[in-house]
Amino acid sequence: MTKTKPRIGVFKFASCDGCQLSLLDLEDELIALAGAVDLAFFPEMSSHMRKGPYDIGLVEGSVTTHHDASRIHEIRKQCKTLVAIGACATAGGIQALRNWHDSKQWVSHVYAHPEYIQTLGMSTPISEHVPIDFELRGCPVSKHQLLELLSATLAGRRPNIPTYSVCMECKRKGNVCVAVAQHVACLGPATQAGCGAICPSFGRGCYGCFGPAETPNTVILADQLLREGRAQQTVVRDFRSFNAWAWPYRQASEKARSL
Amino acid sequence: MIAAIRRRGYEVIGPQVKDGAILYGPIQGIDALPIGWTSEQEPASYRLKRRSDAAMFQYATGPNSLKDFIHPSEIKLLTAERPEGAFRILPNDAPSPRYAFLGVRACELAAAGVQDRVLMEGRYGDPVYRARRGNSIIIAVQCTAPSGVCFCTSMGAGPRAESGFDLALTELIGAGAHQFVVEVGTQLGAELLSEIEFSDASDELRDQAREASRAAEAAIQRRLDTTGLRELLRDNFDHPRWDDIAQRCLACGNCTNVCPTCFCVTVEDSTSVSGETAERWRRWDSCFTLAFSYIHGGSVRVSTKSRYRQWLTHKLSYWHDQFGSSGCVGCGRCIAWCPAGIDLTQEVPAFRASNHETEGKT
Amino acid sequence: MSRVIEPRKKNGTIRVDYMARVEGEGALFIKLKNDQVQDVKLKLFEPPRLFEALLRGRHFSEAPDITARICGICPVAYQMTAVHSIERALGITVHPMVRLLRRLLYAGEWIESHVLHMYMLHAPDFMGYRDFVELARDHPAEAREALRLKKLGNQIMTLLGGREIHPVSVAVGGFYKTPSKSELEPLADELKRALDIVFDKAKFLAGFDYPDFEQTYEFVALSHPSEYPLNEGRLVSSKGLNIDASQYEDYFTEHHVKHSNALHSVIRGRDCYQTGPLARFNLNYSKLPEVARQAAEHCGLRVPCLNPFKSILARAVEVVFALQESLRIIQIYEPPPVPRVPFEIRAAAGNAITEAPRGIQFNRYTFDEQGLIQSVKIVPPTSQNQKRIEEDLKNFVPGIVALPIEEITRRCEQAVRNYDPCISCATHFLKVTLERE
Amino acid sequence: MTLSAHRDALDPMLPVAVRVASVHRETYDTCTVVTEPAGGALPGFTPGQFSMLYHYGVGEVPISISGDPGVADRLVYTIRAVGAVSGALINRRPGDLIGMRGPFGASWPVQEAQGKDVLIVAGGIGLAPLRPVIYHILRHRTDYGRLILLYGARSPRELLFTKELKHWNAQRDLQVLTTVDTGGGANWHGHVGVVTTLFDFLKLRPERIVAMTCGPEIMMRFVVRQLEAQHITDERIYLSMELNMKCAVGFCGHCQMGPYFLCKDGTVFNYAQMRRWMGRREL
Ligand SMILES: Cc1cc2nc3c(=O)[nH]c(=O)nc-3n(C[C@H](O)[C@H](O)[C@H](O)COP(=O)(O)OP(=O)(O)OC[C@H]3O[C@@H](n4cnc5c(N)ncnc54)[C@H](O)[C@@H]3O)c2cc1C
Ligand code: SF4
Ligand code: SF4
Ligand code: SF4
Repeated sequence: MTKTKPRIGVFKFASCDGCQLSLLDLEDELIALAGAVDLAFFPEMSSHMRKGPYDIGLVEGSVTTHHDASRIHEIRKQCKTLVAIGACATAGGIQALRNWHDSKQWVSHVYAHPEYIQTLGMSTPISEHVPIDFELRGCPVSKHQLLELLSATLAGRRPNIPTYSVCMECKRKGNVCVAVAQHVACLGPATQAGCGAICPSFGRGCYGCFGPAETPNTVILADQLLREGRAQQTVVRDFRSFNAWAWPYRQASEKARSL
Repeated sequence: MIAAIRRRGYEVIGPQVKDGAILYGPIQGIDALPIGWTSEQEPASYRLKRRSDAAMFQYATGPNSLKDFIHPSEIKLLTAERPEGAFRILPNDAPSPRYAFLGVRACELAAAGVQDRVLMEGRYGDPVYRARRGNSIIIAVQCTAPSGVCFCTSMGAGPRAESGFDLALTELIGAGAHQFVVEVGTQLGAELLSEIEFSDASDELRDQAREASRAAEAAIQRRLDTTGLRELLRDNFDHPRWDDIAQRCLACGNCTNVCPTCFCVTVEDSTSVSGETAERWRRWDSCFTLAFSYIHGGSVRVSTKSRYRQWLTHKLSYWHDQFGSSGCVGCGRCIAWCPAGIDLTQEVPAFRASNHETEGKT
Repeated sequence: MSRVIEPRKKNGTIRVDYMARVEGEGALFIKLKNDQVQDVKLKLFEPPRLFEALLRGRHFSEAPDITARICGICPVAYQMTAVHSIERALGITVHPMVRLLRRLLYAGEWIESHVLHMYMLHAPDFMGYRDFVELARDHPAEAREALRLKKLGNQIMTLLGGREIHPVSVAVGGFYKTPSKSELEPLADELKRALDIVFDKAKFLAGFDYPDFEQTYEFVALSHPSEYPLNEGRLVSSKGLNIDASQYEDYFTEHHVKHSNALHSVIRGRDCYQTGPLARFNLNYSKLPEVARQAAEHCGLRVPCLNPFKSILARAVEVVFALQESLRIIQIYEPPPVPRVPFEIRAAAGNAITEAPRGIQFNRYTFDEQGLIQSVKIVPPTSQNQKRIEEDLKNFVPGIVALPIEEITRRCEQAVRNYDPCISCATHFLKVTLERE
Repeated sequence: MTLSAHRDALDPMLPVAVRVASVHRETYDTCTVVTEPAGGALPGFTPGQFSMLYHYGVGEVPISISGDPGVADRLVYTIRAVGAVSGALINRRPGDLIGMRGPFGASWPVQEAQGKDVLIVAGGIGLAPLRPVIYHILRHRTDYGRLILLYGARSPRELLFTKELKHWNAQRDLQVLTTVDTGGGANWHGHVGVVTTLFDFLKLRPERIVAMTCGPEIMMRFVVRQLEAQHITDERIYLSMELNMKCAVGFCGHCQMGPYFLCKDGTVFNYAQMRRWMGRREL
């Protein structure tokens, strides 16, 4: 059975490039991957950029400009399966903090000539613009999950990408819970697994870079943190980082703020 | 003693201080033990504390248990290869580790007994569990320092271990004397003991050991009334308390992971990029995950309420139907390690206080 | 995406609308008149993410995590510069072992980032490939070794920081957790192996055909009395600059130009300058360990090297340095008593410069008595090199103007890549537009 | 039980390879896959048991055995493609290998039903696990009284085993009534309505009936109601339940329904066992 190799396109929006770099960080699998798929459009790696359509589109980054807001529609048309990779693409990224502010003022804070800068007032996830087929979470995505998604797609199986909490992975790893044993704030119970519970393994609380876990319990967690005596503004900031604009995190930060 | 066990080709798993807790892990020698340490435990809180003496075993159980070793959190079950079209299944026949557990408490032995019934004594046996369990040596230490979350006395699981060990020690620290009273449980235990220096314990020492256990028993304040518990939870399926708990429960799955009797797993099949090899892994699962009850079209237990209810009712009620005992040994781990501090010994009485039987309603 | 080439003899425009093999989004625009370059613009249109603004009101302890997200290729550079600025503000001195571990983490990033650029982004230019996959097909053994070397850099970062991109361990005052000696030791064998084969690799790179192109540069780099610079040192230049980080803003200034979302940085009263591997190599040659100097010799790289195309060789030398430094650290490491030193929070301001793989990065932080950030300034290397890249092109194009336009375009891109421009950092991808009038 | 003692010693999580002998399309999304041994013999089974079928690299799912228990060395499965694994399985071709564990689970009450009238009520793919009962009774026809099959599907194009249904119906001692939930369309001249509406056409002798039902849970609940209305006792009503299953041997915990593990205590239960549990939301 000879199959034609699926064509993959990698597209960038407002981002740090870290998520697509994860592909190049697959040192052990990169050559096999390039054998199994056709990396038809991946400018960060190749100047051989070919036109669509693509079987799988991996989109990194959030939408922050008018041009990008229309470009994502073009990309959607070109891709059979569209996967949003990373917190920027799935939730708007850290740059979505502007969504609570007047971004004009922010631009002028960074640039001497704000009039040269074209940007929208909001940083929004890909799914707010076009329908997406799958989300890979994380800031950055886990390269193992990225590989799992591609391998599963090639084999026609469901990827093993769980949506439960970081706690599940943390416990499997045999970590000692940092929230209980060190009384540090940890977003693990409300954050989706996938990273391998890195932060608790390093003795610190999870800061939520994989975004909300399957059944939102962020408000309960925010309440819990406040009950433990964490300052209100700190709890607001806890939920306002790389996935700040993801709805359950937003709910939690707004609830904490409104108290 | 540790050396004697290691000579026999066992890996010694004993208590040690790591990352702010006393937990089981491989140890090379006696100085790895939590000498002079104990813990203070409350709902959602575990704190290491210094003691004024050089006690080795004066602490209550930590976050992990024998389960972490005999029912491992992740294990590869098989590898499949596909050389041209056909495929071959290769079992994972990595040799099973031989563990010697040191410091095991009565509640942990009871918990291992519960897991034995699930994974070994039914119609099918889990070969992974069977091999690891069968291969292990157990050196229990009678619990003389229960914590604030312990309620083994209510569950008939402690604090004193009467069987299930090869050797059992009671640590006695008196003025100037640091002694261990040893009970022999098996022939293997007797052989191990013969390889070290010991002398017959005086009646007085024996009394002291028994007294230490009695004191531990008295120190355990937490209670869970088990009368009619099986029916109570089963028949209060629609009790409003479940909704109340759901307002506090994070559904994170910590309680199931730390519980020494929780055994649920999931099975994940995966493939390499080239598709030439495939693997099957088994991982601890939890009734708190959505995927746990997924059938085509959606999950059965969507609400947090239904998932907490499944957990508690399984533990305290269905378990009796399934395995002839409670699924809880009163170790208190789920209380201490729940980040939200949900405490089953506080929840259960609420069901008793207002019994809303659902019996008959369908 | 589109590469629009409008060949008109003598006059015209070269446009590379979307430059590949660079990190981020940029374009290149070159306007020619009678074979003379009229205008060169390196446009960085990566959408701005406004980090300096979003950091205001955050606690300084969050700065290492947040600023890492400016760039997925050199997150450690941001983390390091941020913690150094904050520690300088608060007068925190870290444990010497923590200092070493930070050097190790940074060395890991240098290895990863340099190998990525040398083999995956830049070497294809020299060898006439469109990408690393093509290179790997013809040179499988080289490719395998490159990947293995890159992986080693990533392993160092993962070991110290949990993952290669946006590591999680860096904290003000030290680390959230420091490794045990036995955790680091397994890296030593792989490092030794890498050092054993690295001369061969250097030869492979030295064998490339380098354009004959030299420029007079003002090289700017950190300089430390006893070490090849990573985290610390005074800022020096080949034209006599010698300042502390705190004086940076007195000497350097940034212009916001219309065609770019990045700010152009220049030395006040002078002009553009070059920072990065070539600058460091030229200014700090004597601090290189013996093995790195031998590697330089092996590939014929001598001080001063004024050919920007040879920056790939300077990177190779720096990889050797980073490998050797990593090995040295692993061998002398003993875990510090606590992973991070305690400190008191107060209102303060501080700044620091560290050497990112692509060159110096400057940060200035001010925060209030609760530690909430009031203002931040971040000057990443690519924006500092941006003007210099344009200058290089202005001078490079006349020498190749007789070539077919596709070839001019290709070479211009190659010249831009000499700087390994990280556009995500500079804020922002590359289009080459060459216009002839 | 078809599981010999020595199986215990084997790893119950390890599939054996079996060969696809043939694949027959039943409906647009359902196929019957016949498997044969690929070295060694296939185990026997009793009606109602299921296997865990593994597709290389895609995964493993529980599938009931739908073939004739009287035929040795063939295990037959009728699979509806709803997702990745089921979809991959029906695309296998003769000669391909698939992995199999089992058979597992309890049997329909074919012993208890001897001498009684058997009423089978099936919905959709639920007919697959019940087909072995029909085969068994037809093979041992004189051991049983009347045999009635009520079968419903959502639409005519979803009816399984249509040729066999006709063939069975042609037999004097087997009553087959078929219905579709909706529409029907031009080519459908049969009954329209949910399967329970077929009860109107029946005259049952309640004391002689053993009922077996399989289909969506909601359907089974209505069937039970009908049967109760006809005074058929809980102990004579059998149903087959379905929940997520990862191991089929009682280790994974996923298939728990109240006090039961569907995989080892069922999946066939009588209604006396299920009465308390069926219909509890989010049980
Ligand atoms: C005892 C039993 C017998 C069955 N017999 C048949 C049969 O004869 N014919 C038939 O077509 N179907 C049968 N099913 C249903 C069949 O198992 C599911 O349709 C199948 O698991 C769907 O898997 P998938 O990967 O194709 O779909 P997905 O929706 O992608 O499912 C993903 C995973 O969830 C689990 N899962 C999903 N749905 C179910 C389900 N209904 N039951 C158990 N696990 C599920 C599986 O592990 C599956 O791999 C039976 C189920 C059970 C429990
Ligand atoms: S999600 Fe994080 S790692 Fe990925 S591109 Fe955005 S900022 Fe970078
Ligand atoms: S623990 Fe949390 S913050 Fe840390 S890497 Fe994992 S998901 Fe991200
Ligand atoms: S339910 Fe809680 S107290 Fe009971 S055994 Fe499990 S962890 Fe221990």
